[in-house]
Parts: sequence; structure tokens; C-alpha cells
Amino acid sequence: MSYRVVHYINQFFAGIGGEEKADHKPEIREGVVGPGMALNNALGDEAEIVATAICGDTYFATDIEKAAVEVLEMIRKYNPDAVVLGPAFNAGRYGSACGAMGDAIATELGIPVVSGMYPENPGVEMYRKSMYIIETPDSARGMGKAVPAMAKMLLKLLKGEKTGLPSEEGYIERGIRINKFYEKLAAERCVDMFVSKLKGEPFVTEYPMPVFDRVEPNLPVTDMKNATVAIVTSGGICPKGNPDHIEASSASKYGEYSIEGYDDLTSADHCTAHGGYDATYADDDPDRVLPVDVMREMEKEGVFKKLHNKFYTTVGNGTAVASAKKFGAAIADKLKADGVDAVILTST
Amino acid sequence: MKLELHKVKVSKLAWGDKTAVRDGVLFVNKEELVSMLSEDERLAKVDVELAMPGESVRILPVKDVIEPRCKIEGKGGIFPGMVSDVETVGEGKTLVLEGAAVVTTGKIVRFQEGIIDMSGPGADYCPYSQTNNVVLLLDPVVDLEKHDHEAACRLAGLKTAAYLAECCRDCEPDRVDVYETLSFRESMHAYPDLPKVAYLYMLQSQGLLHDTWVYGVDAKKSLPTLISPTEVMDGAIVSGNCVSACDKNNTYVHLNNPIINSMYEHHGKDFNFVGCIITNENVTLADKKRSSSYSIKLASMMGLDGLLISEEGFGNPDADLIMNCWKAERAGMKTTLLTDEYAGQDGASQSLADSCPEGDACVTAGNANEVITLPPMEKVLGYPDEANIIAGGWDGSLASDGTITVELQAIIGSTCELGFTKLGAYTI
Amino acid sequence: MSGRVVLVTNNPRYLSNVTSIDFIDGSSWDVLVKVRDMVHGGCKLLSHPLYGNLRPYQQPFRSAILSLKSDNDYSRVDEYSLTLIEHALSVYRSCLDRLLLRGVLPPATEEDYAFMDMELMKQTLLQYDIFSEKGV
Amino acid sequence: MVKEIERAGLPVVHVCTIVPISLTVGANRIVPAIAIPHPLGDPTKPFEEEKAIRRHLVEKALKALQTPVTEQTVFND
Repeated sequence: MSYRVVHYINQFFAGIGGEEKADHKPEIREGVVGPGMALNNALGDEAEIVATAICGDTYFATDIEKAAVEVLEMIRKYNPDAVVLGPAFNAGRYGSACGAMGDAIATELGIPVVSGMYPENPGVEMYRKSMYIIETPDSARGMGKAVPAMAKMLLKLLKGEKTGLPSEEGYIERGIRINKFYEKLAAERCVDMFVSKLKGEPFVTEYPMPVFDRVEPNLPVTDMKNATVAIVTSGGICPKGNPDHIEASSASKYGEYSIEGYDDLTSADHCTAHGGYDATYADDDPDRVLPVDVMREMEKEGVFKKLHNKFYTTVGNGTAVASAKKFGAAIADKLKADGVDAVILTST
Repeated sequence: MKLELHKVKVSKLAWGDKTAVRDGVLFVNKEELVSMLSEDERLAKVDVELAMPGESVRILPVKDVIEPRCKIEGKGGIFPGMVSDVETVGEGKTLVLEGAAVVTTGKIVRFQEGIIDMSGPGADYCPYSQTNNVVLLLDPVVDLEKHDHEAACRLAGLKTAAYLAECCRDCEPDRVDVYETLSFRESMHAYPDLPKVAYLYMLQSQGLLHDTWVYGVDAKKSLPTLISPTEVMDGAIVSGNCVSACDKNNTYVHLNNPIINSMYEHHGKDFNFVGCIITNENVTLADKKRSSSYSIKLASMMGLDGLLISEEGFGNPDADLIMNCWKAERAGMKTTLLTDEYAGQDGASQSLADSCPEGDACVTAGNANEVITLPPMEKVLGYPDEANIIAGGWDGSLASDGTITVELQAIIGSTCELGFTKLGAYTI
Repeated sequence: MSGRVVLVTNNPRYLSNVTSIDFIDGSSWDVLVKVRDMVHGGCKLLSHPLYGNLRPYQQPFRSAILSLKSDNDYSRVDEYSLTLIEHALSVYRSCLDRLLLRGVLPPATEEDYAFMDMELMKQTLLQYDIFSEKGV
Repeated sequence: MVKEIERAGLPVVHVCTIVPISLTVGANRIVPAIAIPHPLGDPTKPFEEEKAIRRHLVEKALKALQTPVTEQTVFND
């Protein structure tokens, strides 16, 4: 008897359509669809794709929690032994959907899940702790390389075989620490490493301390008088009552709000959702965090052309680097689409 | 300074009329030992039990483990400032009952003691599952103040360790290990082609009951200072800790510090090991800054090229470890760190409470939050209910059949930051 | 040491011995939040907020010693204090749903925790001269 | 967050209180703010004065956006 596998793909890979079909509602079909064929071949006799779940990227991204539950319930009916997600390559929303599905399946069904993504896909940072994500090239041209590696990993997991290091198996490091017994005492390993470091020989630390990457600065704004400037904050400023329920810490979402018609933010209309500092001052006058009042003045004076009519907000408090990255990327996409030229980001 | 460790092998324990070692068996005169310990009026009841590797025995709550040693030649006595006078130790001859250990138990600060299983899966993680243990069950008099209780237990353990070795002082050793340290003047010029290195030895000192004693001085109240490795072998450093079991440095592991041993092995080949600097891990931030700066100042005065740093405990001491690391690196010394991790039961959390980019060479003794199931044992020495209270356990850790489900944190020495086990961790 | 020193704590055991105290009738989390606000306002931590070898779900009490700022100079947030308190909060946040609260343990055990908490702070309190063995 | 906006190709200035944190998260143009609970205000000052302080900070931010930089730069007065 072979293992039963369900495959999850987006509307594009299902052949339904591109961006114009991205709001495609979740559905599930018997058997293989699209890249499932190659995957099924790679799985050989040991496992078989019994069904393919399909969902549009925009549909999924609009309400991730709701979409994940819907797709999960469809998958559950097929009683699978494992689920394969994507590969999503460098497609951000697709990757996030695969990640969210993997997380939900691992938690709810407790069965093996494997996905495939390009390391810079935001879905990686967000969900790499929840599942094995095979490293793929950045576009579908890498399908031929991605699928066999994903199939191999999946079979290993299905058979309960011991999985190796990221470099051996080709998955993206999950950031999970696993204990093991080494050949030597920790003291001996430490002195060995010390000797290597003293001699300038290569060594591998057993615990890499967190590191931070850098981005090259962009060119400055040359014509401020004709520029549209947007304001973004991690200080949690939102319309009074926090209509989208942005969490006070470890925020799982960001807010997008219009400031059309506002010359000044006051305690009557705005507040902070942030739980990471004493909110009294920001609640009394939200301009102290998001300077709408002076930005409007300067807009009127013609210092710059336009204050972007929407502001973006989230709570930087205890929010995972992965989430912050995801919010940043999504906000940047929208700002660019709206023709914004420069951004002022305020933090508490 | 030259110290010979005369090691007498102990592979079994038995009761006997006279405390002595014969053919690898350490016979213990229980009556004599109990009566000696009962002299301490802080203890209402004293009992002694024996536990050997492979037996279906669980010991909890364990406070400290000590190796029996005594001086047979040379200045001073074992555990100076504690059970002997404060004379400087570290030279001459010291008798070691290798393979034997004294284990003290007691409900001092109840959640800060540990577990030893003499067999089963827990034994793989615990260095003291492999030693032949003379277990002291110490009950204090009613309403004994906690510091007095801790001191009474600490003293009972050290006295027993000294007593056992003293009774065997005329034994022929199975092996003699020789350790030599040169005077400062000589060591600075020895091996001119090799890098000069030292060991920065961090001692738990967060507060009363979280203490380490050096020649009887509370490490918390002392500035960092120099110590010879052979002094450590003679018991100059004694644990007074009631902290998490997995990464408190027990007196046993101070005596047998595996970092010191390993550094001796590389001495003269890969580097010139010139000595140890001991420092503390206080709660007060000013103390942290002072101690780290002072330690690195000492290291700079010695003209060191490298410093190996070991930690004791987690959380607060992570700050000391990191300060020591970057201050040393910025003073031009290469560092390597030995720590353990608190990455959560799923291994997904941040392992250390602090970090710095200079800490690029780090060995860990494993994730203390990993959960382990310890099947029931036929015999429990101590108070099994403590499993529900112990750090690393939780209410419900102890099942009705005697099974205990705990984090490694509850097992004595399991993630020892002196590197006494083979455990480590890697990232998937 | 310039400026006034204060102990922020939810451990009632200190009330009779500490001369400068800000008692929080709440959880260990509440104490850390209060400390955070004070650090944001320019106060400086004098003790490490993650003292003791216990996880947030293992110890119901938390205490911190701070020096109060002498003026309203907000720009002087002490970076090291900030790093420490934000990190402590993140450690606590990661297990907020199983935080050990006061009043749920058997009184004798809770008393042990209270005692231990005070033991850990005592040296620092003595150092900053706001502790009296005889009581206040 | 600031890094992702920069990565997307939009010039961005980070107005924040704790400069070292901003440096750590990878901001390239940094303007130091007033205080954590009120980065662009000072409640101890009268309203008009507070607003002037805010305006000054925003002006500095706009100036930073118009200044070429090649590495992480903190814009002080």
C-alpha cells in the first residue's frame, strides 16, 4: 500500500490563470494537477497524490486564517498521510499561503509536510520553524530541481527516517535546536575550537549568535517639491477602537488606514494599539508618534507635493523579525504601486 | 607548583566495619559516618545510603556531588576554608577515590535541586549515574533557617568526602597523575612560539544560596583574581549552589574540571596555558561591569593572546558571559565560549539571553529544555514528590506509577557548562 | 551613586525591610512592564531583570532595582537597561499563557519563592543602602 | 520593516528614539527622536513648543531623504 499524499498549489500552477484569477476560491480535485504530475513520478511507487487542493493567492492572502481553515477541511476529507505544498519559488503570497497551510497541517493533522521555496520568499522566514522547506531557485524554471528533492524529503519523513542537516538534505535551515551526543566531551570540543581559532584555522561554532543583514541605501529624493511622501509607523497608531484588532505585542498583522481629510490626529479619533510602552502620551496626542499635523502643514506650504492619503501601522513590540519583514515587504509593495516616492517610518 | 593526584579506583560500594578500600570496593562504616555527621546540631536526622551504577535507584532532590579527596603530602588540607584551614593548596600529593562520589540531598530551596537516576534513559545524561554514590539524607531541625540548612548540607558533604578519602590515605594508588604549573616569571617565557592563553572561570554568585566559595570566601564579594589549576583540584572552589540542576557546577566537577584537564593536554603543543582567572556572576549591573572589566584587565596584564570562557547557569549570567567575551575580543584576545541553551521544549526559541557578534566561537552543552521521560525506579532515595516542584518539572511531572516527565534542566549535571558531558546541540 | 534608588516588586516580603519600594500588587509580568515604562522614562536598571535560575513559569515573584532619573531628560534612555528589560519581557512573553501567578501555589512553597527572590536582591539592596535587616 | 521598504527601492528615513536599535535593524537614514513613549513630541512642553519640536524632526527627516548616503547614517543637528 502506498502513502496517500495531498498536493497544494495556487491558481497559476493549476492552470486557472494569473493575477486576474488570483481571487479563485479554494477547491480540491481528485488526482494530480499541473506540477503534481512530476511530483507523483518522483514519489514512485511508495506514495501517490490522491488529491490536489487549489486556492487563489489573493483569496488566501486576504484572510489567511479563514483560508487556511477552509483548505485544511478539504484536505482532511482525503485522510492523507502527508501534504506537499508548492513549490512556491519566490512568489511571496504563494509562499506565505504554503507556509500557513503547512503550519496548520502540522498543528491540526500532525502529519509530515514539505514545501519548496526560494530562501528570500517571505514565507520562509515566517514558517521555516513549522516545516521542512526545500531550497529552490527563484522561478518555476527550477521545477525540475525542486520536485525530486521535495519528494525525497517527504518519503524520508513518511518512513520515519532520520533527517540530516540542512546542507545534506537541501532544506532551508529551520532554526530549531536539537540535542545530540557528540564523540567528545563539550570541554574537549571547546578547547579544540579554541585551538583552531588561535591558529586562524577554520572552525564551526556550535551556536551561531544572531546576525543582522544589511541593505544598500537607495538614492535620495532629488525633487522633494514634487514628491509624494508616506508615513509608516511601528508605534501602533490606529483609528480609535483599533478596528482591526492589531495585537499589542507579537503583531500578526499591520493596518492600512486613510488619513484623507485629517489635518491632525487627536485622542477623539486615533489611539495606539502598542503594548510595548506607556500609551498615555500617544493616546493623548497620536501626532506624537505619527506626525500628521506637521506633515499636513508642510504639504500645504509645498515643502513636498503630497502626503500619501493612507498610512500603515503595526506594533513593533515582540513582533518576530519574520513578521516585521513580511509587513515591510507588503507595505512597500503597496506604496510603490500607489506611486509613493519616499517614506518616513517612525518608531517608539 | 606541582601536584600529584594519587588515584585509587573505586568500582563498588559496600557497608563494612571499617571505612577502607579493598580490591576496588569502598567499604563504608555507616555508624561512624552517621555519628560524625550527627555532631552538627543543625541536623535532626542523618542517614546514609549507597547507590551504584546500573541499579534501579533514583536520587532526589540532590544538592551537590563531591569527590572524596584528601591531602597526603604538601601544604594545607582539602577544601580549604571549609573543612580545612585556609592555607594555600595545590602542591604535594592528594589522594582521590576515583569512581566514588558523595551526594548530598535535602529540601533546602525545594525547586532548585536535581535528580540522579542510576540506570535507564536519565543515566545517559547524568555524569553521576556513572559514579558509586554515598548518598547523604539530611533532615534539618525544625525551623532551621535556610542559609544554615544550606551550610549544614554543604559541610556534611565536604566532611564526608574528606573522611572517606582520609580513611584510605595509606592505599596504594592505581594511577598517579602529575600536574605542574610554572611560576609566573617562568611561564611567561616558556614556549615563546605558542600563544599565551588562560581560562576565565565564571562562578555562580547571584545571591545567597546561589553561591560559590573560594577558600571559604563568597565569590560574590570578591574581585576577579588568579588561581592555579592545581588549587582547584584540591578543592579551593566549592559549590554552594541551589540553582538549576543541569548547569550548576557541582563541587565534583570543579575538582575534575574537564576544561582544565583538556587545556593541560594541549599545553606546550598548541598553546601556553598560563593559568585561570576566576570571576563572578552577580545580579547587580555595576558588579557585572566591574567584574568583566577587571577580568579582562587581568588578562591584558598577563599579555594573553586568547581566553577560554565558561559560564555557570543561564539568563542573568548570559550577560556576564557576553560582556566578558566582547571586552576580551576588543582587547585583542581571541575567545571561545562554553555555555548551554534554553531554546524551549521545541528548540525554537532564542538559546541565550544575550549575544554579541564577537561570540563567533561557542560550544554548547545542549538545550536544557528538552523533555525526557524517566521511567519508575524500584527505589527512590529522598522525596519523589519533589519532581512536581523542581525547576524543569511542573505540577504533574510525577505520574502515579513513579514515571517522571521533566526537562533536562532537572537532571544534575546534564548540560554542565564545564563541558563534563558529551551532549551538545545543532540547528536543523 | 547619585539620585534615588527604588525597588519595584510584587513580593510582599520586602515591605518590612526595604526603605524605598514601589509595590506592584500583580504578576511578575506587571512588574516588568512597570520597570519598562520607567526605563523608557529615563530610569536606569541596577539589577539584572532575569536574575535567578528560574523560568517565568517557575517563579511568581519578580523584583528590580532602579535609580530614578533626576530630571525630565527623556533623551537619556539607558541603552543597556533597555536591552535587558526588553529582552526580559520577550522571555516572559514567550510563556505568558503559563506564567506562574501569586496565590496559586501552596503557601509554604510560595513562601520559599518569596524568600529566594529576596535573597537574590538583598546584596544589591544593601549595596544601594535601601535594605534594613531590622525592618522599617 | 525599514529594511524591507529600502529593499523595495523606496528611500526611507527611520525616526526613532534608540539609535543603536535602528542601526541593528539595518536602517540607513536615521533621525534620533525624543523619547520612546512620545518619539515626536514632548508632553512636558507647551503645545506650540511641542509642535515646533515635531516640525523640526520632520524637517530633519525630509532633509535626510534628500541626502545621498553610502552607509548607515545618523542625522544629528
